[in-house]
Amino acid sequence: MSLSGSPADRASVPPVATSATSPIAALDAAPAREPLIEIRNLRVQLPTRDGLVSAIDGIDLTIGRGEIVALVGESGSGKSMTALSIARLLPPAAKVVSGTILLDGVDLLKLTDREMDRVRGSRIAMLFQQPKATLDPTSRVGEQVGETLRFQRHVGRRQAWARSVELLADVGIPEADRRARAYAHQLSGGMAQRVMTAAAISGEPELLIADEPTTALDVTVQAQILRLLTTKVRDHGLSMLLITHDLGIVSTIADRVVVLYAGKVVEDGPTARIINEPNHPYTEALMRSSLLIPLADGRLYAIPGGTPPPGEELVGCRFRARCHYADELGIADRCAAVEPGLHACESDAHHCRCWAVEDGLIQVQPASAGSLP
Amino acid sequence: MARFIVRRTIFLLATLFAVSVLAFVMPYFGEGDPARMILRARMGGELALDPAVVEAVRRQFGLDQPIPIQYLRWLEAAVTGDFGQSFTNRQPVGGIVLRALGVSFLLALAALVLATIIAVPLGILAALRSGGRRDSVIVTLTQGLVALPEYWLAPLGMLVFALWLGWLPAAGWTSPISVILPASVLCLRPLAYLLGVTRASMITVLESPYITAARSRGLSQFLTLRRHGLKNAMVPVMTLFSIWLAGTLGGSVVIEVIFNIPGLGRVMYEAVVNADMPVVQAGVLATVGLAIVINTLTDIGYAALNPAILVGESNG
Amino acid sequence: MAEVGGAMARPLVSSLSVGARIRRFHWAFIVGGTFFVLVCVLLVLTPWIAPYDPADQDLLNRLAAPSGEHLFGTDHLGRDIFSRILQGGRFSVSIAAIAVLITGVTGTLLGAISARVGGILDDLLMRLVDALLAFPEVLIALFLVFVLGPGYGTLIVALSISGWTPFARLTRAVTLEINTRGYIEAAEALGCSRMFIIFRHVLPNAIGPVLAQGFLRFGHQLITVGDLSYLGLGVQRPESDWGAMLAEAQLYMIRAPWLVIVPGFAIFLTALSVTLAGHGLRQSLGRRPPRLLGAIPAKDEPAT
Amino acid sequence: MPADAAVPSASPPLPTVPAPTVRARHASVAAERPLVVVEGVTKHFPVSGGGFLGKSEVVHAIDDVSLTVREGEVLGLVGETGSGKSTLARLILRLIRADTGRITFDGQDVLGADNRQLKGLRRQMQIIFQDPFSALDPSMRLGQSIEAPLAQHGIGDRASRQVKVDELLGQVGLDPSYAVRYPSECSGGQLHRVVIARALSLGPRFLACDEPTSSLDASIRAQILNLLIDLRDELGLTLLMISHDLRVVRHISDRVAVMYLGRIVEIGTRDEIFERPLHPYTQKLIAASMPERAGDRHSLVQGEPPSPINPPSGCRFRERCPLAIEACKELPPLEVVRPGHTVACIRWQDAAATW
Repeated sequence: MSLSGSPADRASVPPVATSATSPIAALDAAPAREPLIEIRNLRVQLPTRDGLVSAIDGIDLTIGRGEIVALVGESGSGKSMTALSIARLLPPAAKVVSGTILLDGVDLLKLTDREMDRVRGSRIAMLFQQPKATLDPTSRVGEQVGETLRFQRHVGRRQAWARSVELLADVGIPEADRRARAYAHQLSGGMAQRVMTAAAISGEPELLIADEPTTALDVTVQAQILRLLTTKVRDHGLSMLLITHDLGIVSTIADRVVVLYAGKVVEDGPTARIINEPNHPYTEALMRSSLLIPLADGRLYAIPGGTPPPGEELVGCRFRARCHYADELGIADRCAAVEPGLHACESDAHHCRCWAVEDGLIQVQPASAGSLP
Repeated sequence: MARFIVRRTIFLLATLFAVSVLAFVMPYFGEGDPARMILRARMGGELALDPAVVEAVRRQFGLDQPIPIQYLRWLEAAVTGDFGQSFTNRQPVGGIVLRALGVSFLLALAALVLATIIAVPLGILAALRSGGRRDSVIVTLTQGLVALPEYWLAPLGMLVFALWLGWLPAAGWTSPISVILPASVLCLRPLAYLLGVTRASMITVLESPYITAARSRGLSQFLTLRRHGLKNAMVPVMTLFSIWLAGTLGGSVVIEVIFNIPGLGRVMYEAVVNADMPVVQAGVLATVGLAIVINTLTDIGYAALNPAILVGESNG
Repeated sequence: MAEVGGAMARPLVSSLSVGARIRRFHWAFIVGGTFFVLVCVLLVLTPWIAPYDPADQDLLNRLAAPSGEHLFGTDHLGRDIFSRILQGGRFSVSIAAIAVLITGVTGTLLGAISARVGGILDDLLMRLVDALLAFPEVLIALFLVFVLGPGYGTLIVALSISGWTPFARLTRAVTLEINTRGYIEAAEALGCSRMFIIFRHVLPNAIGPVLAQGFLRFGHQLITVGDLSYLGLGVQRPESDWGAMLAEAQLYMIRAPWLVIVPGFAIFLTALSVTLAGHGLRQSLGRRPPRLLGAIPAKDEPAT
Repeated sequence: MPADAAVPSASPPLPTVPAPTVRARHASVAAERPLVVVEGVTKHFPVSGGGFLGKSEVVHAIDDVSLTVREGEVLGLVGETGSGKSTLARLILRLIRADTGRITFDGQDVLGADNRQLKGLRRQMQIIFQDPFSALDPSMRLGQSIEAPLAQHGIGDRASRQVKVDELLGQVGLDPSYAVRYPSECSGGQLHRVVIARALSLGPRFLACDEPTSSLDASIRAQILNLLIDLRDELGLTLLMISHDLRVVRHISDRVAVMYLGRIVEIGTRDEIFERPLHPYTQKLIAASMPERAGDRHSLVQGEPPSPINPPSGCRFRERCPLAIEACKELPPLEVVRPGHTVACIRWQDAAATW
């Protein structure tokens, strides 16, 4: 098994430019933002052929006002489930076993269905991965954009339509009045995602949850949509939860990154720190394999093995089986027996779930200051 | 859209033509001489026929001509609404069939509307909690309906509601009340199928991303269903409705016979029993023709309902 | 290649039976299937187990109510209903079965080939299916009886003329879906023959839904057979099947309701059992883990 | 227009880039011998007009494309949705037929091959698709899937084929027990290995990989790419690597071709393309997907790719191109502008200045 190198060899992930709005030093020093969403100990279970399986296994997550938080992880790590839990749009089979999701201090999980209906659209809006499939094929897109206004704000049909056209123009759709009358199949993926964005911001929500909003789009269009999203979010002072498996996207727009592995948060912190000085071995491994940086012998670094199959009884650290530090540092027994907690790293803003990091066994080498903007 | 309608209409006319050929020509391939059939039908029995009389009838009805000529003559007349005379009662066939068709259409429509009114809400209810207890109860009961033969239920219904309880007339086609019993029996099987399709298509629709997206815009479950669920889920239901409507038009023979309803099914049945060829020919043409018209109209409605279908259509 | 080397040490635990795809049969399939097998066994054994000769008349004992001697009573000629039900069932069930077999095989092959070949052939076939959909089965049967005269053969032909269309539609739809799968294109790229693709890839994957459809159609055909016999256009005297028995019984409906109830029940139960079996089969096939927005992959790399 | 025929030799690797060492051996071995030659190939798909009254429209999937894949090299093919890169691969394997043009494999005519010749070609050219879950028949055990093509080509008897299956599984890093599994019992990464094993079963010389990693998670993606490189080194395969992921292409390719709306706009050695992209589209593509390479010098490309049903005349990128001028309405020729670098842009010099 070829490993990436000794623990001291960690700085080989090159620094990546981060968004100018979040200089790392300023963030570390900045007072914590007023929290908009606070998720505590959320557990969600799903029925599968092998019985009930935990899709989310005790997630804690805070999103501050005006903050862009990226939720990163591989498929099956529970990213989408977290997003759907916040909006309470989990499929009926899924069960929230425990936890609270506070929006401005109010537990969303305790609201009645009607109350929750009023939260969606007006306070929490969503974007999805397949923009064309998220538009009703039998209904004009202008109608759909205006729905939040009509049914939440009780705006009249005609006014809602007029406002839809304005919104569509605002998200960069040319000939908005003509496009408003189009159906989903007449739009390209990028256009459809712009339409969805218009619909999402129509109710002036406080939180925008974007679940892999650009994964299905072409690269050149991806960049456009990301720019549109950041602009809109910053302009309207929204908070955004951006769900993605692409660490490349994260670096350019997120303030903070939360890394999920097998239903649990393994690391969270300011973007620049996570990208340039990942503490958790999984975050580091994910960074390396996403950026396809060749090792000395020309091969790519690959995380050995795969994520634990759903339903498997997990004891100790979930990443242990794939973690070379556990073996090299001789702490494998401990990692296998006791699950590490999410502990604070150098600053309160940065947390990590790893025995090796907690005990200072891994020396995190900060990237040179000169490489940051 | 216009192109779509034109293409469908041309297909419709082509099918109608093919059916008319089949309906006219097929009886000649059967055993028995049409001239003898005519005489048998008129005299009502198997008699020793005078060959001269048979020959006279043959010439009188133009049966000595080649079949294509006979067909063209028949078609020529048929276009003007003249389908000849019934062998048995010598009335114009066009009138007989048209009257009967009207009765059958009413009966079929009543049964299917009844079926739809019950099936669609139940199907949606089942789909909303698919896999749950309510769903399995509804689905299992429906399986029972599919297996119920009408010719069993009808006599039993008559026995219970007409003869024992005396609530409904036993048979006949006299007042609106007489529709109730036959329509109720007739509606059960289509009800089961309609329910199944409603449920299945609703489940698919409910799993669609655009439903979740609509909920995320703040629409309540009810509003989401009304605005985005129903329209999308109803497309296959409409198709099935029209297929059943077409099928029930000529297919409710048993019910019409049992309840003594003067519909097309009974007319056809009697014509077959009496070897009344012109009625059989016109009856087949009318039933199938109307059925094809209904299907074509459905296809067009389908395209109006879901604009994306037109794109798919042009791909095929 | 070393990355998954560790996987080799892992003991292989998996269900390797062909039934691996169906973990558990739906209860409806088991109940319906068992009952139907029972019916078939009874009908096959009829000559040995029927208590009376179904044609034996006992005019002194007409319209007798069900009793120990005559399980389901006797009819207007004093014939034993139970024996006649068994005898009649042989006709009803065999006609329906033959019709389903013929239409199932033709329809499935036509649908699969049509979807694989595509083009004009496919277009024409689907137009034909559309047209035949408009033909009510009973009407076709009436028309054929008019042309060919009533009887066993006419019944089978009548049921087959449009009976293949549901199979063709279903198989075509399934095949079109299978066509979009990567393994079909891969088979083409690997130089596999057309026949290999149809018989090794398409049909095995279509067979489940087709079987389920076959059961459902069987129930439908059973009822249609009875329908025609009821009208006197099916099985001819002195033979009689369940539909004909119902028709004969109607005159004595008030005096001897069991005459109507028993044959009807026979049709109903048999049709119900196959319908349930078909429904259950469809459920067992369709029972994939619920689609949950890609939240959980089926199974992942074994941990090394 | 044979795009690369005139190029004398591949330019030496630029000193600025750390060259992956493993493949150096092959880079020199990669002689000039062309293995797959595509000349002036066009493929249009009708989108409507089945039957009468249907006004026909066509998708210009591939328009007048010429391309050479040299023996032993990895040619990367990049482009966005609708650029025709997958269609090109299918045309080369004759999974679909080209409308016009010439395709040869090792001198043998692919387009005109009869059924017997085609079956022979199938043993030499194989393709791997994007989605491993759909690439394997769920009703067949994995071993059966790998064995079927061998049987279809009448290779070996049953026993020797079983041995071969185990051998192939070993080659892709799976143990023989996988032969008796069903696809539903495996993960995406494992199935991908099986698909590769099946493609190798007939001993091909040329392997087209159509987005082989885009449905995989990052960690598995790296495993599969490593496997492909190992196999290429071991078996001396020639690879056509189709991907929209520039990082993948940059890592694995010797040369890179860039497609836009059915046409090739730029071909060059890997380092030429990534260090000095000359076509404005290539520049935008690199800027969008590898921001760390372009920095802030390049703004986002405007608009979306136009519909391939009515592509713009002349240069197909001109409506989105910041450098477009009147003359771009004329079709720009593919020109060799530097050693090992061919581009279809009349303003490539100005474009080069912006990089």
